[in-house]
Amino acid sequence: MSDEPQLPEASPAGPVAETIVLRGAGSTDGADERPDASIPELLESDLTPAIESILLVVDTPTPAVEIARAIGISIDETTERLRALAAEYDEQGRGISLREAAGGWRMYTRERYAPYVEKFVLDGQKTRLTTAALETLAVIAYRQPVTRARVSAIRGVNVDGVVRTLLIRELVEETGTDQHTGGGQLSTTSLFLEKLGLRSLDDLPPIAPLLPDVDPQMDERLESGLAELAALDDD
Amino acid sequence: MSDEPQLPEASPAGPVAETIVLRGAGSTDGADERPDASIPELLESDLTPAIESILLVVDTPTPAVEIARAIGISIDETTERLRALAAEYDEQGRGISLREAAGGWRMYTRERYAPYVEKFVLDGQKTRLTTAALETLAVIAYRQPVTRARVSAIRGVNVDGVVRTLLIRELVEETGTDQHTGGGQLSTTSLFLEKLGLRSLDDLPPIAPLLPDVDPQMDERLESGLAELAALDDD
Amino acid sequence: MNDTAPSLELKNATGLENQGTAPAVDRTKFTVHLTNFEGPFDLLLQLIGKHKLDVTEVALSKVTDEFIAYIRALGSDWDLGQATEFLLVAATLLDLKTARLLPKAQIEDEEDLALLEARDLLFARLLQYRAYKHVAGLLAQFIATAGKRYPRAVSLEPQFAAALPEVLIGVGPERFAQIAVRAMTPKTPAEIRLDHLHASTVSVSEQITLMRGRLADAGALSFRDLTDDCEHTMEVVARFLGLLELYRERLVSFEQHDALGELRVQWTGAAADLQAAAAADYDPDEEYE
Repeated sequence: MSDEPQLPEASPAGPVAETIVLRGAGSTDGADERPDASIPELLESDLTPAIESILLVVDTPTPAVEIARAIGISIDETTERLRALAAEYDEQGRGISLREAAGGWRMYTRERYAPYVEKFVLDGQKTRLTTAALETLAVIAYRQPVTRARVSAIRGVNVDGVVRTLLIRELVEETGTDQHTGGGQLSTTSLFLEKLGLRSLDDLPPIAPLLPDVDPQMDERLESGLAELAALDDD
Repeated sequence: MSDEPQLPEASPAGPVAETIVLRGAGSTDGADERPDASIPELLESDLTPAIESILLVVDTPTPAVEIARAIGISIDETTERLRALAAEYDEQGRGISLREAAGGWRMYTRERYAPYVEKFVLDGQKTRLTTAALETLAVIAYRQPVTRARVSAIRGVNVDGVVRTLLIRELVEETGTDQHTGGGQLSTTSLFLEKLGLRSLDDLPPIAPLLPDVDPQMDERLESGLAELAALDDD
Repeated sequence: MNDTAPSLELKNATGLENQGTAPAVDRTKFTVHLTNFEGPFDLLLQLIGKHKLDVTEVALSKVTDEFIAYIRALGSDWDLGQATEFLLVAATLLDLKTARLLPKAQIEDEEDLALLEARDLLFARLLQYRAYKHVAGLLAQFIATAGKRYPRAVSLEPQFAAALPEVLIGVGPERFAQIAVRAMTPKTPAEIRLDHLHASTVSVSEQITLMRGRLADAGALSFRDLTDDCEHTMEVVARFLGLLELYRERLVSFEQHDALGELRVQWTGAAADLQAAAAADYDPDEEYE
């Protein structure tokens, strides 16, 4: 993406640090970075508010690194401050909730005030996913990347229509091709993560204990055999 | 609209005030407001956070009366709480600044941090339009004036974020309101023509012959169907 | 778009009570409401759940009749893609059930092994499906919760908007027009239709009518003869199911000397000339569609 060099570690926060004047953003990583004389220096106590300011203009989950870069502090420190800010909002019971989702940070309204917020958010258009769509989404989420044929085999029904809906809603996307069958492979998107409020796929609830203990070889055979049957119409 | 009313848990804070149960939303300014029995009652300690939640999602300065109505308290109390919240932000030196301007209240970034916000905004900015933005712009150009909802329907996804970008870049503008739906209508600007090197919209290459021959009624049906699908509650 | 099978209600119209193998069915009790099942596994799970049974072999054989009844009750409304999977499951169920009717024998030959394997396969798929169904429920909860948190998404403050560099459209008018065409062309992602493969769903009842005639005329035919003219596997399957139906009505008998050997079908019903009259009274649609 950007070719900006990694930001150096900023001085660790401490009781004395209050008086330490940090370098202005961008001035540290020299070279291709313009001196940015226009950017004033930040006090230690300004760092979190500066992060808060940036969060206010964010309109998509934003990785800590992008915020770190704008302010000129390390990613670690930024992440630490983001976490502390999120905890502060929670403790103070603010109407704002700072959350990490889909690999980035973003401000959300606090759940409990949803009924009031909804009067201002123009979208009577929240559509619910059907059971079919949810089941299909679940299989794709846990098996990704996965072909339509395989999803069909697991659900026991043709999933083309449902997959199309999920594609249009940008909850899944086509990522590559299966090397054996040549079928298009499906994966979930980052919108999927944000819609579920998950930081990453690792946050998906574990499914393994629920799955039957099938001899893997047999599992392979059965799935390939069934995939053939179910793949009446896989592309 | 969701109908799950209950608040997860009462806020933990507060000594005595906790027991005071306020009237449910809408019950005070009567008349045009429906009773909204589905909306839970707010505790005294929830009022300011609820206001904060609303402020987080409003895009234009919002009059206190609208907030008062949504929450179900008096305008005076709302104004008082807005002022107190603004003062709290100032005292705590937060990155958020709450200001009354243009007859309403809105959250802004704190001036002091403007250079960092600006750096953040510029860093993330691409000088080229994304594919999504380009496609949306193309639809608006050929269908203008056109509502967001219709553009969404044609594109098959929510376009609010992309339209926001196009508005900011002054490639499109809001021109009037759709008489049927009341939705804001979008048109391209003279900057758009300039960027594309055209003297007027008449110079846009004709595309009618290239479009698939769709019976207009069918087109309508298709689009309303797609709109439903695309009606993600996404931003 | 939605692959949910239509909801249906079964009353005593399915003829289940005639099946010699089924336990005596209380006519007044046999009313089943199942709605919105999502395919054969879902149907099977719901049937098993309805009987408060474990997902075990016993359960499977108990619900076999109902499963078959459902398929029949769905009639000819559904597409082949759906029907195939249902039939596959039904065939396995029938197989298992048949095996249970026979005297318990040692696992001796390949056929028995194959049957056991088919059973394990069915269990595995059933449990696998149940696992995904379970997490799908969890995902729905996540979505519901996350849906109550509204993200901040507002316009950039004017001072920052003004600072933005000029944006490039990056394409000329001709290319722009092409993009417009692409954007406005209704999206129908690559879909391979099945229509050209099969003119219509194969109807078991039609196949029965056809076979009735042929068998009554010939007296006896081999299964091979009966299916010689089938163009699709589905027709063969439908004729096989049809024969089971005729057997249930005691209109045919079977004869098979060796395993996997030729299957002779003997007509035991009325003679051909009486068939016409009988067929006139017989309305297959009533029962099958």
